[in-house]
Amino acid sequence: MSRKISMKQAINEALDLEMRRDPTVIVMGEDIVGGTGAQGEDDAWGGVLGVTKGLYAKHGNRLMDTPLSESAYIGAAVGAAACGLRPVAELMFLDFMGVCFDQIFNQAAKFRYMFGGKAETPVVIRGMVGAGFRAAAQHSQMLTPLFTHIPGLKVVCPSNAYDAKGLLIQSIRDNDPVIFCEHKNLYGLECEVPAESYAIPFGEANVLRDGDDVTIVSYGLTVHRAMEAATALAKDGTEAEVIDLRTLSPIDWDTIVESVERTGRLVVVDEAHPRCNLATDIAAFVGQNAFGALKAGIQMVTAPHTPVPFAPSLEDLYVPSADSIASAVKRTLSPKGARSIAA
Amino acid sequence: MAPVVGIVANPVSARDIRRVVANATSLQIADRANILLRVLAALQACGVRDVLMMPENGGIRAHVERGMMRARSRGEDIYPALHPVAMPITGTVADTHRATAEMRRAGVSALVVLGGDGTHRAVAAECGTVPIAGISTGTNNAFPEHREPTITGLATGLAVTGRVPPHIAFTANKRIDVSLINGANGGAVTEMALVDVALVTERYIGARALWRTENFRELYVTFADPEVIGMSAIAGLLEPVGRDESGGLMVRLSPDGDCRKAATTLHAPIAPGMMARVGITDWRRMPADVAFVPEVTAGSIALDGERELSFSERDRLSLTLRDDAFRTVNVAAVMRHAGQNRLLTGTPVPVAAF
Amino acid sequence: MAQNPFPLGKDELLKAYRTMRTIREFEERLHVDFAKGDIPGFVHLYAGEEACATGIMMHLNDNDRIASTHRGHGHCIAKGVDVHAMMAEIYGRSTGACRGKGGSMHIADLSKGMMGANGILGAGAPLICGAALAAKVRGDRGVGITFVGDGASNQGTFLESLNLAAVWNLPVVFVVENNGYAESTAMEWAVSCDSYVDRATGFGMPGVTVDGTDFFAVYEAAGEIIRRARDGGGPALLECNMVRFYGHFEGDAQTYRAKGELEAIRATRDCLTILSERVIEAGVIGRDELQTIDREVNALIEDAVRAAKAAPLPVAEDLLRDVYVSY
Amino acid sequence: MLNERIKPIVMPKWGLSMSEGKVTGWLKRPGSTISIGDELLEVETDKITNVVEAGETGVLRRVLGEPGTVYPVKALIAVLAEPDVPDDDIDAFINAYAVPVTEGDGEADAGPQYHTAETPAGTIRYAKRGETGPTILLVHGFGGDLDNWLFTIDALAEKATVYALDLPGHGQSTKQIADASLSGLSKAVLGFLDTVGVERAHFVGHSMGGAVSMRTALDAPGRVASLSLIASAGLGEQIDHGYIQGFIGATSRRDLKPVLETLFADRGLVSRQMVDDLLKYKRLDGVDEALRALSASLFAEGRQASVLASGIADARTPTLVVWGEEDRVIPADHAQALANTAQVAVIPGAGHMVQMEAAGKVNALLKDHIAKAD
Repeated sequence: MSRKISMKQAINEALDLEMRRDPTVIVMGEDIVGGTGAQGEDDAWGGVLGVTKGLYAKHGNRLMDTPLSESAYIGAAVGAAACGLRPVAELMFLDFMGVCFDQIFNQAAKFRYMFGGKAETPVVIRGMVGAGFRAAAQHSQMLTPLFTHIPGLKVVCPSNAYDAKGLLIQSIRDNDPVIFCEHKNLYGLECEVPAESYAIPFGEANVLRDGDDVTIVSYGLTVHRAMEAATALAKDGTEAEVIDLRTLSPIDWDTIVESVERTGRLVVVDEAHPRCNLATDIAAFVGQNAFGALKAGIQMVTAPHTPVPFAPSLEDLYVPSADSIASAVKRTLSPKGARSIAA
Repeated sequence: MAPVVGIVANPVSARDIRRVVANATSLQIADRANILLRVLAALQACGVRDVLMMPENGGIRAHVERGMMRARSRGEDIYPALHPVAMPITGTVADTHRATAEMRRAGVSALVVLGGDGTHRAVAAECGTVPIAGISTGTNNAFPEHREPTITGLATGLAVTGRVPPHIAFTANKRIDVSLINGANGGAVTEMALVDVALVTERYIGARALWRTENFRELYVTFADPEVIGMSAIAGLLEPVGRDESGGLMVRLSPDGDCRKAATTLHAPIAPGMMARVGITDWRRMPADVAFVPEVTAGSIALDGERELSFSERDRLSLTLRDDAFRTVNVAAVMRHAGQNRLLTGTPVPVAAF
Repeated sequence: MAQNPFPLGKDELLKAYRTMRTIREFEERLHVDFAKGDIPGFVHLYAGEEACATGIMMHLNDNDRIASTHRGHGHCIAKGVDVHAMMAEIYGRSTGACRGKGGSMHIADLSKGMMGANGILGAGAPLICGAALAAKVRGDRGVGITFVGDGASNQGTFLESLNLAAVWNLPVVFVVENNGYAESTAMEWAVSCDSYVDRATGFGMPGVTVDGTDFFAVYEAAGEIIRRARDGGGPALLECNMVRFYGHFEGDAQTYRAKGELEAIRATRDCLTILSERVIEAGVIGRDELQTIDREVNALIEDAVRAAKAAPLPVAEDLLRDVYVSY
Repeated sequence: MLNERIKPIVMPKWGLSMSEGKVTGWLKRPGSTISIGDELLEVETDKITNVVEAGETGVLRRVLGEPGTVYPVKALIAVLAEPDVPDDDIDAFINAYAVPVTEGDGEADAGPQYHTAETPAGTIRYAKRGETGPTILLVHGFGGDLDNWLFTIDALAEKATVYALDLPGHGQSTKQIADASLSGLSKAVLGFLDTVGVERAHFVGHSMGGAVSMRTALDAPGRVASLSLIASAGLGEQIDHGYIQGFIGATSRRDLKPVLETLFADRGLVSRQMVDDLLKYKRLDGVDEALRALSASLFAEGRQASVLASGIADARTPTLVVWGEEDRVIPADHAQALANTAQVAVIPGAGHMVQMEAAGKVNALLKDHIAKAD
């Protein structure tokens, strides 16, 4: 049965289904149950934004509140994964990885290689990313490029409830460490989601819209901005192909390159800061592997090289907008844009 | 010349396995330092201006010096000068022996000891006639009395400054001398215990602390106080013997800890938080200056709760209790005397000499 | 032969001695071969500390997990990792325990419950909390032991792990191998509370200090602590005071040590000497029996070095292998 | 009265979830004379692109649907009328035309159109359309679901009660297949009919669903009023093994799209949405196992395991056989297996999904066959 649920519900459902299917799946994090040891209700919070609400009632102690000690419990999740469990650790805001990055990139990511292929670390670290929540500089970042830089990590960033459920289930079943990035401004977005379990394989981008004039590649929240831009552009007769990467590591190079080979134009949209991000990565890859197909210079639309500001008037300028994406598309279509490739 | 007091504070007491097997206390280093500061303040208040201290690198001295520095920076003059004994630090019991001997040679009037039975035993081995003021920071703590250290410091200060006459201030203590002559090479080892000597049949030293009773065969105690913790409690619960009486008690336990073979079964608190059922074969008084040869022919010897020596069938072991072996500050008597004579009022009543 | 007064049978005593001797021989050999330039990278030697790893590991089975440190050879050997595979790994050979991809600081054998030496100080502590959590979830009575030096005991992640283990009541034993030096910096200076038992107490768990050069002291205390953890009694900390015969790493001139310090600890605190004299004196094991073991261990190490030197190096394809299970 | 001579052409409703469609191009010019079955225009939905065929005759007097524009279902997109109907009347008709509100609101009426039945084989999803006339059961093929009858179900429901189900392992029915043989599937279908209280039905089976229908006709002849076999399995050994393997193995759009193109004569009919929907189905837990079990049982080593043609020829069940001439999955000449006992129609320009590609023709054949058999 398929019905409309939000991305938040979809994530909850994925955790529920996988915990039912596999007794080695455990879920831990700060306040993911909420109220542990306090006098009030059990399951008081279910996560700061209620993503895990209700799972404690179904799975009891397999949901574990942790002390506010990211280094310890993320490390414990990694250690437990290396010992046969499939832990899903919630790192509330992925900005917090600053205090536990060692456990992610020096431990989890390296075990398999460093131990000569003899280790598996099926841990999922999920948490919120992205701006637009008026949460300012330390709770709003899109730090995905830091993760994609690390060999051994898989990085996932869904843009909708259907993908979130299938990708989280795949993340849990996957035998490698996965960083699962949830854009907090997408939690409420609803779409059709089957009630059953399903897994979406990694490395398969989703083509949300076909078009022959320009390829727009993005992930997470900005996928929706890209779709808005594409709809607006269609009114002027420009048909944009919109690609939602879904997983950033592995990344679906083939779909990107095939599309660019057809459209000859590429706009990459990334909510991360402009240096060494997914946009630059994809632009470089296309430049190296599909240069001949390009009819215009590649355009990148990213957040600025600033921390995320607090004031709503500034934060609204921070995240790439549909207008900025449409403008970028227009630049690739302008004679000047076309000349830039020849120069 | 103002009297000088020596301080031996053991940073590694109360660290043994009994914290795991019996929830025993572990007094933190910072607390030990605070105890010392309280003692120092009391000594200063009594007119003691110089204190010698055993050097250690377990952190006590650093904390104490920090506390004294903070007081000075606030303009307070509440502590005597603290002088570490110049000696290398090994981090072992040898430090206590060495420091005690150095302080005795330096002519200290009393030794304040922070530690458990083991630390006190090490000090008693070297202190000669210098009286000991014991403060319990260890686990077994049968020997040092439990008391707020400020009071101990105060009593020590009053005693060493001569404001309480020596016959009231100091009291005599017993000990058991252990003599072990090696059957192979004729070498002799002499050791001592302040409270108890326990003979067990296992012959390894291991984690030192004694908390199992199944291999426990013989117990010799200088006093048998039913109020104290440790192996000596066994004796105390069979036949109390006071610290000030002559002689001690000897107890034989049933082989293999089998209570069915025993004449008596006893429940005793053999370690903090640890009640054990032990089978008792028999017990008898242990008069002073009579050498006892144990029935156990091979095993190890726990002195004041810690396994220290092992012996075999070839070795010759004997135990002798000594009355009047060393002196301690009688805190209770000193404080009673101070009260009766209003020593701490503005116009003290003249000391009454008996 | 005299009655055995020890808490281990003769075979177990011989095994303990063999383990300690193997570690010593392994490290002494590395010391020599490293100086010759035969070994790439850098190595941290466990020589002098053998009683600690051995006294603890004698209580463990393959189902129990350990997380080691940069100074991990001793832990590996005591946990049963194959000496040939270790030596080959240190020589960077494809026959190594990690196929030459890890080296001295990352030797692991998960099948033996050895979760890896670790180049990141203190990192093993949270990992072992996870291993212990896995054991607890499975209910298989497994325990997790993490080793940390006095230096890395100041890492926040170690302290967080003490708290987590206590809060979750995990079957974890935190072993602080206190050899007095954080690299070159004295423990007395660098550890503010001065006592690991105090640290443990601060996190609501018991702490015990033993003489880490005395195999029997470590063995007995570890036995109690591990049994307690196995039975659900929760975590505890074991501080082993011990000595490091070599520098922080090979090539360390150890100018921070006092004059005569090394000579003194080698003369008075050599755990192998202490153990062998104890068992010989008790009449349980003859000196000749130990010498036989010495010869066998010598041959084993010799063979491991020979085999490692003869083993193939990893090839170009290996560079890209085993980053992921699937990608 | 004049209005009765004015025949509106409206945006069709294909399938239960369709709420709007885009006119992609007109195949007839204004002024053309139109016969029944003539291809008028192409409409693209998010699921499929297809041709709208004329259901009436007349002259194409007005073309209102602009190419590239999306219209709600039932929106007026053209007007047919005889030449003698005055232009003013037609304009008046157009001005007065209002899109029926309830019909056009896809969400409101799509919901109840799907039902589930708890059957001995597990939960079965089905759709039921129409209330009168004979009972018809639509049985889809391997990897399909009841939406394969997108262009069929409403057409047949005009004069019949039509059930379409998702077989076990398919669509939104249970993914557990207890018995992956034709008999097993046949039992599941009969169990479904028992549950919904249908004793006897006209079976319309596509591909593997045709073989299931034949099996049912042989095992429980009393319950099968007639057989309509569309590109059916079970009439010969050949089958495109590459298609079966490709369908099972594909996990991405890139892999699946060319496989699905095998199903149609016109590859352009495979929309992105069709591929996405099938991928979503294939990702569900249990589907891969179900498809592999069916494939191993029915199409092992690239041959059909069961050929039921002679049995059906011997049975007296009225049978229609329909095939797309360009079927690349099961060859159209399999139709000839029943040439002597059944009505056989091979439709040019259509592939394996002939009921979608030539919906008008197939629907007419089905209506005719069922009416005769009933």
